[in-house]
Amino acid sequence: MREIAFRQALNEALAEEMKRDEDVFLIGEEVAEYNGAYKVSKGLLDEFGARRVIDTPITEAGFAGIGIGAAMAGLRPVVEMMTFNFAILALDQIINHAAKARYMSDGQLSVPLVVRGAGGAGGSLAAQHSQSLEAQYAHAPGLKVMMPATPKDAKGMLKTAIRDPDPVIFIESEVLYGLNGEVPEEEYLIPVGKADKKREGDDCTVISWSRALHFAIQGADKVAEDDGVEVDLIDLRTVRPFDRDMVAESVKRTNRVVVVEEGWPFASVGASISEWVSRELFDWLDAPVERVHQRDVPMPYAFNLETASLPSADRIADAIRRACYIEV
Amino acid sequence: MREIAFRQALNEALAEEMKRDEDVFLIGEEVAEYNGAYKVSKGLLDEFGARRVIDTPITEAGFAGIGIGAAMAGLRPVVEMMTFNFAILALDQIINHAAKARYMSDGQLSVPLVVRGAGGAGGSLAAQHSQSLEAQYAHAPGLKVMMPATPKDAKGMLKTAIRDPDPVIFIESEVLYGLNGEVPEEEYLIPVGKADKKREGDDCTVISWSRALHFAIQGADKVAEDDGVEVDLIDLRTVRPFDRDMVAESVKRTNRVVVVEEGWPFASVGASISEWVSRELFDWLDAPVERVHQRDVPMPYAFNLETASLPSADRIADAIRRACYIEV
Amino acid sequence: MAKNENESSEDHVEPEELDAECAAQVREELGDDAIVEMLRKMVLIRRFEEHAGRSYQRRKIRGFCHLYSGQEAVAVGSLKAAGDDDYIIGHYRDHGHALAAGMEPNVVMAELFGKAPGCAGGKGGSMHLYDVERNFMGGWGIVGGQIPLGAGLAFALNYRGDEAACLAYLGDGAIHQGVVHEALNMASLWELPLVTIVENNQYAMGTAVERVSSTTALEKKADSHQIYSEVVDGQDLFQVYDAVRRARKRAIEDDEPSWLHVQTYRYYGHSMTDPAPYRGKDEVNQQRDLRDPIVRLREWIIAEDIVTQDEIDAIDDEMEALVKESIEFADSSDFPDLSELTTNVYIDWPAEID
Amino acid sequence: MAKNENESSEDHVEPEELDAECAAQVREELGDDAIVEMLRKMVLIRRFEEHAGRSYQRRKIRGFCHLYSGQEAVAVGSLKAAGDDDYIIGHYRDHGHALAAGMEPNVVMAELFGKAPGCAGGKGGSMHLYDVERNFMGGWGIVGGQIPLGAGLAFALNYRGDEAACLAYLGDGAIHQGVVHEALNMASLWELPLVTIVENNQYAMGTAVERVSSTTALEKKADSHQIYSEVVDGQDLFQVYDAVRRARKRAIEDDEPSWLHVQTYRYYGHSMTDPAPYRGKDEVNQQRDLRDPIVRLREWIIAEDIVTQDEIDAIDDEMEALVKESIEFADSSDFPDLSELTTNVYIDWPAEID
Ligand SMILES: Cc1ncc(C[n+]2csc(CCOP(=O)(O)OP(=O)(O)O)c2C)c(N)n1
Ligand SMILES: Cc1ncc(C[n+]2csc(CCOP(=O)(O)OP(=O)(O)O)c2C)c(N)n1
Ligand SMILES: [Mg+2]
Ligand SMILES: [Mg+2]
Repeated sequence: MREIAFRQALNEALAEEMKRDEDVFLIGEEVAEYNGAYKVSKGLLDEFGARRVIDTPITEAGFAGIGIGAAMAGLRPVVEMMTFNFAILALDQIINHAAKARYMSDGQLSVPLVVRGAGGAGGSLAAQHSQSLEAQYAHAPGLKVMMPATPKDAKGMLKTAIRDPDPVIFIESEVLYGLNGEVPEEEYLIPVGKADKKREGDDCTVISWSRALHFAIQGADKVAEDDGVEVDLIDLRTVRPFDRDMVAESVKRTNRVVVVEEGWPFASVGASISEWVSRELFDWLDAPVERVHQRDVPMPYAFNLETASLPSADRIADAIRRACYIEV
Repeated sequence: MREIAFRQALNEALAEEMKRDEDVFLIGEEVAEYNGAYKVSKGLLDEFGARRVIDTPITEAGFAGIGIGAAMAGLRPVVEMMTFNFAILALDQIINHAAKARYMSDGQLSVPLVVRGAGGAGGSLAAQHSQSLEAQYAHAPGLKVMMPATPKDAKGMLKTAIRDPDPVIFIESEVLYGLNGEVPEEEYLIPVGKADKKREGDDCTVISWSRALHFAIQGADKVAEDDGVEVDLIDLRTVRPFDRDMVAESVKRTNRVVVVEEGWPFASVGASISEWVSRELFDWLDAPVERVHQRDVPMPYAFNLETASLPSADRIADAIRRACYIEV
Repeated sequence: MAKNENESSEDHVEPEELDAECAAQVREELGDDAIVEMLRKMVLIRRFEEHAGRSYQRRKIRGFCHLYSGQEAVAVGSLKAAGDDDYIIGHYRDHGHALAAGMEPNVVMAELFGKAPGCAGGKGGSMHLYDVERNFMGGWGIVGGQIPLGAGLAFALNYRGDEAACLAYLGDGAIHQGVVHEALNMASLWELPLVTIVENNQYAMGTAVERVSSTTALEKKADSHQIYSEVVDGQDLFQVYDAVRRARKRAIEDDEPSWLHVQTYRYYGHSMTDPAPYRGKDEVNQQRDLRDPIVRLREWIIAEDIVTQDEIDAIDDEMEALVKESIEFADSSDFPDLSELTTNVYIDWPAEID
Repeated sequence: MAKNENESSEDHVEPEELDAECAAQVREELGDDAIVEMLRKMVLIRRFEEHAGRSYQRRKIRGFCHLYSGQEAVAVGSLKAAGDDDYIIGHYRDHGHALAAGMEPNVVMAELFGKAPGCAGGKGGSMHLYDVERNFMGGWGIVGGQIPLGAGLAFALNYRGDEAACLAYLGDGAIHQGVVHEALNMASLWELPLVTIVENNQYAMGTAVERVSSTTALEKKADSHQIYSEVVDGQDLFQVYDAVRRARKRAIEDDEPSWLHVQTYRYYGHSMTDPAPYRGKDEVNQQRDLRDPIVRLREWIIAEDIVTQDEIDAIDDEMEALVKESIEFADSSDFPDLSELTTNVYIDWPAEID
């Protein structure tokens, strides 16, 4: 199968959906003439014109609100947040308006909106530009939160998100944009709420998503090699709602779990996954659910400190060993 | 001991701290001439004048930022958010600026700021005015989050918060403002991060805070009466950082736990407390950690639906019974 | 009919006359029936709010309930100028706009009572009224937050090439919110058909406008964004109608958004729990005596011999009856079924709720 | 000395002259030494950025690195006008302001390298420079977010009755952010000693100002808030100095905030990863040739016989040496100890971190 980059996969998803549906448009900072700060929207202005690919002033709340209003009018806006660090400025619009419109109107209003953009740490970008903020959205009923980890998923999930009748938060890891991977030529969709098994094993379930998944893959490789531990590795892909069926099936087999996330630990998505497993699968657990996450500090700039702050293969391997009661 | 209302206790804390320290001032919507939307600041304008009790335009991000800037200059602002539903507009200022200033400057900047105001459901206020949003703050390193449940705690905790050298988020349940309770005349402080035992028992630990604690008290009464179950009831008071020592001591005795919170379940504070207990006290648990929380929906207006959405004594009693393996 | 105490506190004062020229012109344009229809709507709103207020006292309505009395000419005049395809969006003080937009008193009152046949099934309540079939898009509670939504609705009209505008209402307190300015800049830049209607009722809760705004000339508050603005007497139905009609035209034909500073007044406190200690009784009485939009309209209508005093009294009675029926209807309706708690969170949710 | 390619692409073009009257007046006021000192700072910044750029290519500096070259007169001129107690706050393009405020090249460069002796111990990096002893309050990355902080610093000055102002810098892209307008309204209302300095370098990343602003006359962008504004030639050191001096005075003596539209230009891309495809080479060259703030100042200084060409060359060499030393220093310094990862999150934390 052909290999393309993650950003290219997203670009294809946007182009295909814009071709399919005249109501789909892209709005955000630098999406048009600059082809996107991360080049996700490359060529779209040329192909679809300024009516459908729209550069905005730096006003995240304002243009998110414009997207929400346009969605209420039946359009299907894709609002690009240059990064989710800035989307926090639009959180009121997203949580208090987009997420609740359907409920408050008892179904009269729909907000078929995608808010997408870069998330996570980008590499030496320091505290204000290196945050994994999915918890801010996953907390809120009315939203769905999708976070692909591979080019293939990126494309199929974004197409699904655009077609979804409700607001979808779509977070793309900044460091994955350049990742290459196999992506089918033919059209496909990847459903909301379905996880993907990245590796099969019976010794320990590892649950992750987005960039952290790639650390988890390395960690799983490590324990396979060093300790003969076979990990059942789940890529959640959608974090709200997450795939409880796949998680449950796996944990009932492995009885040991590690949850790996890129962001802060407290009141996080990882905490919630871990909590759910501990509660719902209590009788199947042979060990506490272990966690790996960013250290609970703002992201430092210094290269050595950033690395030390983020999850790593080593930290994940250690967590797997702890879960398996292997001396570390 | 004299009894005063929760709002009065907060009022005293503000007045005392403003008297003690010239650098303390109060800023927010309706805090001065109107004496506060919930009358927490009653009389403060008269006592301290317009220099120190300041009405603002409806611009949460703007005046939060002014508070943060003033704090960086060494003042000790108390920023009142009329309710935390609106504070979401200031979340960027709070999380990206206040919370990170000390870290990004490696200790050069301090932000001795309190952001306080009403939280939770106020009673038939519907989806945009009935949210328990502590998770949005508790997720972020650099912040402390305090949520008193009694007039006494309200006063002692707010005084502590004002003296704290770092930004403190102080959330007051809207429906508790009228609650009366004993409050000492003499000065006292209640430290950050220390929980309070509300009831002693060996059968089940119930952990809660703010308004939900009062539901938990009723739930505990219920199971005591109906089932002879004696609950060890912990009021966390500070949710970030929470009192791990008291929780651990209790759980090691009771081996059963229920976490009760007023807000949504996913990526929440309650999820995190539950997760921590499940992980750190794994070997002491005889049952899954049960949870009670708002249903995972925006708050409906209709009186019957709101009640059904919120935690209740009955739901808590059932959760305790489940934790104790008592048939419900 | 004896003058209702809600319209005037004293009998001997002469209210300000409506702008005669503007009135004549609108009469010419719309005809007498339409004017009487607008009077009916204004009276309906006045009566509706009285009963809503009483129902709040009886705890049939709870939470925050913001009455529109005093501002009727703004909603009625502006929405008369609206086209069928125009979008309408505003904030939590929305009963007047909902009724002016043509929603039935029954479904509005039922919503205030939190009952199943309410326009939002009881989930929205007083602050969150919607009638999407009528393009009435709410009903929003975060001060200022509706303005970017309104710009988005206007954006959609442009995108589709529809000949329509979005009327977006906000209060004098909302004009400082950052999102309002963000939206204005984009509306100006992209020439969106957005008509922003600032209902300056002098107060934002307890805060008089001059205490929080760098200027009380609120028409200037869009100057940073090169948006057309003007001052409108919000207690003169015809001037409101005319200003909005022109603004709509500008929006649709000349691609020019507007910012209308509409001077009005609210008679009750901010919400039902506000005794309004921040203003004197005299001030309120003066507004009622001199500027009441219904009284002024009525005087003009009678002076112009459009209808008789008897007919006006009949309208009053009819509207009162309509509102009473809505109270009846709301009161006797059922609360939503508990199963409604988890419906319409998503259209379609691949997981359990909770 | 051969003209450095960074100052000019062609030799034969005559740069615009500085405003002679303003220059004479500032000379009178400050004296020649001060002017030479300002030249030194501008050259220091120019050299610093060249080396920072090269160090970025060598991956010694990473992440986002925004060079200030072309805008030197703004930071240097404005900060010369600042008083000792004035607060200074700006955004992520902050090397120039940091150096102009008197920070040592060594600690600034070390911070860019993420090293322990950096001004923020390596935790902040290029976008987050601080020197609180000098009242240099950063260095912030959320576009526009620094302006309410600046208003807060100004608020504190007022609160304490200090005779000082806050200089708050923002870009042409930042002026649309809601918080900026919120802060301006309050600054106007409360008469805060806030001097906002809009560094209009024509672009926000790849976006030319006219594509996102309802007007390119950015001085009008504070009109909604009744704030004094003026246009300033940002490539004329003396005009910047003079405008800021007057703005400070207005702020302190007349309680009037200001909004200065300072017209400047950046020579490099937005950040090190931006090849700037959105503008032509000609445009950049023209700016360098005609408007370069260092060239224009130098020409004037020489014409006025304040220093000789030799002395100017010596300054160049000296600054180059200073910067080279800073590179040396940064490169040879240690990264922060790993234990620093969890320090200075809180002053004092009653729990474990993690
Ligand atoms: C963002 C936000 N902040 C504060 C509030 C609380 N609040 C509700 S209404 C109101 C006053 C608004 O006044 P105005 O805009 O003049 O409208 P009016 O009530 O006069 O119609 C305030 C402060 C809110 N709902 N949203
Ligand atoms: C709130 C926010 N949105 C977007 C960004 C990404 N961003 C960083 S700089 C920039 C352009 C800012 O341009 P301008 O204000 O003109 O300053 P300049 O870079 O020209 O100095 C953008 C969009 C950001 N940092 N913060
Ligand atoms: Mg008002
Ligand atoms: Mg710029």
